[in-house]
Amino acid sequence: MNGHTYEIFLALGVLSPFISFWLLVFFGPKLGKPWAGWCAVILGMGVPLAMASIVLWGWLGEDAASRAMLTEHAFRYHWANLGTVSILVGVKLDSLTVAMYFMVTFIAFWIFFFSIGYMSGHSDEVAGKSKYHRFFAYLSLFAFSMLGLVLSSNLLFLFIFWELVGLCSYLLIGYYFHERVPQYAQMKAFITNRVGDFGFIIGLMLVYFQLGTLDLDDAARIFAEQYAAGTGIFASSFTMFGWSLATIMGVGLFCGAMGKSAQFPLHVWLPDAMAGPTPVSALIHAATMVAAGVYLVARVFRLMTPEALMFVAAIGCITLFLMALIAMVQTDIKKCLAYSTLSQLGYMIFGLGCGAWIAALFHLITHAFFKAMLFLGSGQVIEGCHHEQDMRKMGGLMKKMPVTGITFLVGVLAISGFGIAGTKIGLGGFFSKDEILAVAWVRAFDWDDYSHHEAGAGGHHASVIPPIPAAEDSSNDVFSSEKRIVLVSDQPHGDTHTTSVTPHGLKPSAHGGDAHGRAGIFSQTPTLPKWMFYLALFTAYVTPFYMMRCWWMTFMGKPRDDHVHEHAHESPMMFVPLVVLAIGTFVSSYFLFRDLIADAATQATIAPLVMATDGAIHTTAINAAHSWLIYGVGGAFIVGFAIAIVIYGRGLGMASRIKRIAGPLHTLLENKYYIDDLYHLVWVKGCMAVAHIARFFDTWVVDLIFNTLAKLTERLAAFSGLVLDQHGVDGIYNGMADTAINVGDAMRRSQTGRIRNYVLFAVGGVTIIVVLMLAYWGVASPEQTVAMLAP
Amino acid sequence: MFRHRSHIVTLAFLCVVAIGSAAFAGDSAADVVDHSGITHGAASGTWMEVVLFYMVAAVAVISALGVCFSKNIVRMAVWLFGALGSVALLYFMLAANFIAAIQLIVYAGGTLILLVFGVMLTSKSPWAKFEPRKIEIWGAAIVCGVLFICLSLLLTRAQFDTTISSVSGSSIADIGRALLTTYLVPFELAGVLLMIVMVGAAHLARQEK
Amino acid sequence: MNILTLIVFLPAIGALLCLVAPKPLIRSIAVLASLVTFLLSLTLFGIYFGSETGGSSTEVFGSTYGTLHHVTRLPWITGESITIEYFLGIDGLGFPLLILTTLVSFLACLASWNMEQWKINKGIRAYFILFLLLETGMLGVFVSLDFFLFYIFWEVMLLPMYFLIGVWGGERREYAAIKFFLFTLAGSVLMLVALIAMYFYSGDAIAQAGGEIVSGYRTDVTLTHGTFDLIELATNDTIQSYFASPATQFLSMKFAPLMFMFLFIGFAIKLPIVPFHTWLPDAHVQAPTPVSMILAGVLLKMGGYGFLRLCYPIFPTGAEYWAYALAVIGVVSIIYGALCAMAQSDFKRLVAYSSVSHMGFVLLGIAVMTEAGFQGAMFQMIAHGISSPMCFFLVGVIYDRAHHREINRFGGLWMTMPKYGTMATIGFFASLGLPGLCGFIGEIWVLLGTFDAGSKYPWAYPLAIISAASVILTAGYILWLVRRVYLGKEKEEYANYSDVSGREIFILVPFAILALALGIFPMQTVFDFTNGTLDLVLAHVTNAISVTR
Amino acid sequence: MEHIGLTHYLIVAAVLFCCGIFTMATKRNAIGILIGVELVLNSTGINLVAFDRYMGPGRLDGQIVAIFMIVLAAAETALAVGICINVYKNIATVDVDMASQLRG
Repeated sequence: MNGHTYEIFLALGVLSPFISFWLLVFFGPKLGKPWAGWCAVILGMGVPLAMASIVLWGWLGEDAASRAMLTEHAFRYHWANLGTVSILVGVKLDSLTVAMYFMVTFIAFWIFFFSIGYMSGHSDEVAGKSKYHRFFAYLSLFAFSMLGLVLSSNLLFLFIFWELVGLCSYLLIGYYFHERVPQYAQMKAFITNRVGDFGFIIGLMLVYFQLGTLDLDDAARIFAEQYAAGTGIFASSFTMFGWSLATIMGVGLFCGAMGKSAQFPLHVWLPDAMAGPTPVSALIHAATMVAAGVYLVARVFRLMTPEALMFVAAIGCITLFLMALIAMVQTDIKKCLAYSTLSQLGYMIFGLGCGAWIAALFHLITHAFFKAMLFLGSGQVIEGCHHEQDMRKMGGLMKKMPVTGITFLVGVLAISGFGIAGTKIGLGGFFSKDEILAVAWVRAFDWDDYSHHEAGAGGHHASVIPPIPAAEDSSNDVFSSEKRIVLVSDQPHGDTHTTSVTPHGLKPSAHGGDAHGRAGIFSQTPTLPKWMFYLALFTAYVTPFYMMRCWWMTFMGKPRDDHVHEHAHESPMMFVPLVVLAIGTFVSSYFLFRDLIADAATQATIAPLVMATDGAIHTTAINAAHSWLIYGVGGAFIVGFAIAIVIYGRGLGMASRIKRIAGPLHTLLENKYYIDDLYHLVWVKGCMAVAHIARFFDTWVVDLIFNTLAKLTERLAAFSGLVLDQHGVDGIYNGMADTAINVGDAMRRSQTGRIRNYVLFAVGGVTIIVVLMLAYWGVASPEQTVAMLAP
Repeated sequence: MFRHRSHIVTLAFLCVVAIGSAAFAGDSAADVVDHSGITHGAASGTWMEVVLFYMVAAVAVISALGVCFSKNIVRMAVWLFGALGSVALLYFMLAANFIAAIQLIVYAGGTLILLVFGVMLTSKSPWAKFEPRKIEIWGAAIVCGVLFICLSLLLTRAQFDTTISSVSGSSIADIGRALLTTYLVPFELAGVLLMIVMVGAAHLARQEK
Repeated sequence: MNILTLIVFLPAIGALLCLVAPKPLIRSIAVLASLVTFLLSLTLFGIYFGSETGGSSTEVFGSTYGTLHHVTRLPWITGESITIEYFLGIDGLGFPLLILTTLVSFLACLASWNMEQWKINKGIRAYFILFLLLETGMLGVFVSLDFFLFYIFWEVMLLPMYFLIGVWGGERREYAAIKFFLFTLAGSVLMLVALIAMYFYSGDAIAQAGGEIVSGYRTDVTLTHGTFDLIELATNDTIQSYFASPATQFLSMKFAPLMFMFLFIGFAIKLPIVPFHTWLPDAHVQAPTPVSMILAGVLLKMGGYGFLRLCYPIFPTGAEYWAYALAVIGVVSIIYGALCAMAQSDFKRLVAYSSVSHMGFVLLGIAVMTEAGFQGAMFQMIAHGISSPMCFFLVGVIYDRAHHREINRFGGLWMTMPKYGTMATIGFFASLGLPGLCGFIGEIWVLLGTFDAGSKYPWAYPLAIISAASVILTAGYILWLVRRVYLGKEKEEYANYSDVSGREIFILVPFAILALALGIFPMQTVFDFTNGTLDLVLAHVTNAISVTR
Repeated sequence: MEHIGLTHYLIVAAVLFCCGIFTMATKRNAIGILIGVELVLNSTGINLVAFDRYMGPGRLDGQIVAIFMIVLAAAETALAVGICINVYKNIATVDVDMASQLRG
């Protein structure tokens, strides 16, 4: 394939669900059940999947040079002018896009398929009325937005689709909008995301203003140039919280990711979002949309400074740890999965923060497969158990739902990092998560030596790269070295003078740097605080525990609720996707995706300030770390499983005893550290209070001022018109007459007809006379008094 | 002003004082009568006289105030009795024994009884009260207060050309003589007046047919 | 006959027809008149695509400010030292607003169709006559380029509005109408002062320059005395330098900042911005639905148009002088309006306060004087001209059925009226600024433009960030509104309400389509028609400022 | 110790007078008003006798007038009480405010 074929196929894949959306909006009710669903499956996701497959097939056939060529010459549409900056829209065509695109379409297709089964019962009813077509219309819109997000070559468009997936999430969480919980959950989701978007917009503003473009590649190029020349964003001396402007830009963009990927402290919406239908939880809130935040960080990796990445790592680390702990105490099967999703997203973000670009995105992909499967499994369970979500009422479902139980177990194994150290046998997390940990270890413990060694080596950059055989030393690493060496030259217009791996944190020729520039870069990427590594490592032991707990409580043991147990069944329409995704989990762990991502890393992590650490994973240090860690972490799942089975193997008795012992801790976890309550108190209540103050101010101050002015004017008019004229001029004449009457009236009033009043008047008169006498004479002198009294 | 038990105790105390002082006054009056031609009393005042005056004056003033501020008509009458009695004592101290006697007989003995009868005959309940308006009370208080202050000022600053007669002119014989000579016409007129009043009162009070 | 004249006075002719037409025909005549006006105004697109200019950007917009199309110039009142012209013309400033006016008027006229069902249905004849006169007034404002004529149209528009609110309004209509009238009139008075002052001072400028100068943009014309020509006042160097000179004083204050402020207050009241906004909620709440649509859709835009046509080109130094204050007021309007909206329980009041918030973006965008800011402000005006009439009509639809506007009493309307619910979602999400719908572009353009201004005004950074926070507040109040009104359980009270009728759909759909179109293709729908002139205005302004410096 | 002089008696009389006036002015009970009148008359009596004592040596004018005063007071009281009783018969109260049939 050549020319713009790839882009056209990809764009068609985006357009198709959009058409499906409008079809369902207008003709959905006519199509009815289940044809509206099939419309969405075929047009909404089938076509994109087909396109994705074609593109993937073609892309795998391209060699590195032609891939670079295609990326370079991708078509750009002139959408609008933002001030003087042209906004060009197009397809960001690289291996990451292709991989993500395929992953999204593949998973979404099977979830759409699953949805038909899920919605065939009464799940499509909103307050008793079927809203079947609406559900699939939203799904189609989501497919459109999500694929658009993946394809966008422009930050502004990324943001637009970003908001659209948020809207779809909003609409789908609130699908059962007649109930209160989804209503609040959908609002919470949207508004929390908006908080993140606030940061995103600030990041956008900085990108636009400082880099003068919103195109991802251009922005990265200009960023590198500005760094080299010390101009633009690097010329600013502005700092906030000790961050430079460039760091703020990165952190701002990351804030958007924090909202979408539900990172602490904006994680609160995701567990609540489980109020939506289960396929939605699987598609949006586990596999695709929440991963968009990770995808964003991966895309803007080149705009991140070491400080910004450190912030990213810290947030990811906090999230993965805190959320895993909460997951341990959840009893709602979907909530438990939601918290595990949060924790895994934390791993991805943490990985990116550490510089484990490839590992993080690889984890994104594997996680998408097994988490979607887990959610669909839970959907199967919930649907089978008559919408019972409490795991305490389940148990012993293995016999009734064997396919679900087994696929669920596959998911549990994958997320727990099941694998046999020293062999290539393993599942999902065994490869991806452990790789993140390996990178983190190097960053935390081995970094100084490593970077100094690199810096000290000097010379031409090619020479500092450890020879390939060094990578092969770690032959017990699951990835054979050939698989890893998929990286092409980082030279922009690559004459492929080297096929070896280069550290992708730099691009010497781009800014005329050499070993010195490189040394500067390495020294700027600081050592990772050790607590981060320990937290991540500890969580690797927690994960298997809560996942096994979840599985065991649901499928093993004795049935705890007969009613639920009797109803349990599974339908083929729903377990086919489960099986497919289980196979997908296997396949994604081994084939295809990691290569693609590693390929993409060449271009996507060329950053002037940081390097994707795992771009250099072939170096001895990391390989050694990985091979060493594999024994430590590789066994984690055994420990976790063992504890879970010991505790839950015989019902819930032991669990409740532990709960009693760890009372306050349990309460804290059960209440999610009271963060939700705190937010409600501070933000929701606070905001409403301010709003009411504003309203009060508006009514009683602003409006009052104008009304008072009006009143005053009115009074002034009344004064001049009534008082001055009628009462003043006219009043003189009327006044004379009135006075006469009033005086008479007043006189009359004194004639009360009561004797005692008359007495008082008389005496009062006398008193007045006496007073007057005294006043006239002063206090009478003796002589005068005598004279007065003399006969 | 005086209410309930404290009020009655006060009243009893005042009565005792009044009677006691009346006894002293009686003595001094007797003195005057006995040693006619020699003036005792105020002019030749002993400390006893001063003390006596203040006691009697106090009784008079307190009784008058009691009349003012009593809400109840019966109590007013009782206070009035105190006032009349103490005035009678003052008459004694002024060496006007006859007047004092008449005061006691006619006022305290007759008029007051008449008033009490009036009270008894005209009220369903002797404790009935009719409240005046506030403004009337304040008006009256102000007028009376101002009047009293002015009068006091006038009286304390006035220099009266007082000459105490060395001869007692207040014997009953003298009075009788004066009434039947110098004041004969008023005396007769008073008699006529009394008769008219008697007839009128009888007419007014007779039973309606 | 000049097409602009025709467009402006066609509604007035319709009003005349209504005066004599038999009663059953009145409505049809009014709708027809506004429809024909709308269609006629569409022919103006010929400027951009037709053979007249060939359509290239420079040819359409010219290379300097003052390139006009469809110009009509007739001496109207002439005397010894006075020339008032009947001067109409159109450029990138007036054009989009003209189209918006004719469109919104037509749809609002259609929204008046069910007038018999209103509680107050007196005087159908008077209503439509006043309505059409109002349209004439509004159109006149956007096309007249002689200040005197502008002022007359400005006042002409005022009176029908007063009656439309005062006669056909809600319970407190008299209060609202008089408030509207007095506020606007207070602004007009200042504008009148500026009008007279500008005329005499331009005369002084010419006298100082020797009594005869060549016109700023018409080579074959000389000026001998003061002028009302808005383009002349902006482009004539003699007049401009005289106006900008610090030595030129009025009431012993610098002329340019003072005149700028006079005009600004006049327009700001109309926009409206805090603290001159309080007439708006009252007027909206009391006005009947179609009048609210006009009010929100067109009248508010006159303020923004006034800034761009009068304040900035004629007094660039004044703009520089006040920039900070204006931007702060803009930001205050944004945040304050949003907060006030959040606390409202009256449906219409909420939408009215959201207008205050949205119009704050217009002021902010203009105040910072960057390309993106100007473009965003203009786009925001158009976008708000589409989303807010739609929102008001949505309120009107439910008000016609429920006869109350208490937000808390509604609920589950999406269940009851699915089509209405869908339309409402589009309308309110457009208002929220959801990407893909029209509200987003204006806001993000203004925000980015404000941030862009940071290089010349350091205060622009914090302002941009504060106003960016409004995205959260906006989402808060709109979503809360949507939740309370449209989501939730179906209520007994409203269970038997009919869904939107064909007529209502016909009104809502154009708005919805435009909201989408503007959001997806901002360039083809708005920017292509306005940016040329806006950039010229900005170039003129910045040039004048740098010269003065 | 000071002498007890004319002024002392006059002040006592002034107190009684003022109290009498106050009583007359504030009581709505007809008998109460009468009592006030009695107080006023008594204060007059004190004045008469005191002046007689201190300023008219050898003359009895003051005392004689005092006798007439007492007579008048007795007569007035008798008559007034009679009237009161009659009023009471007619309007069943001695509240003077109620006796307003003659009011124009």
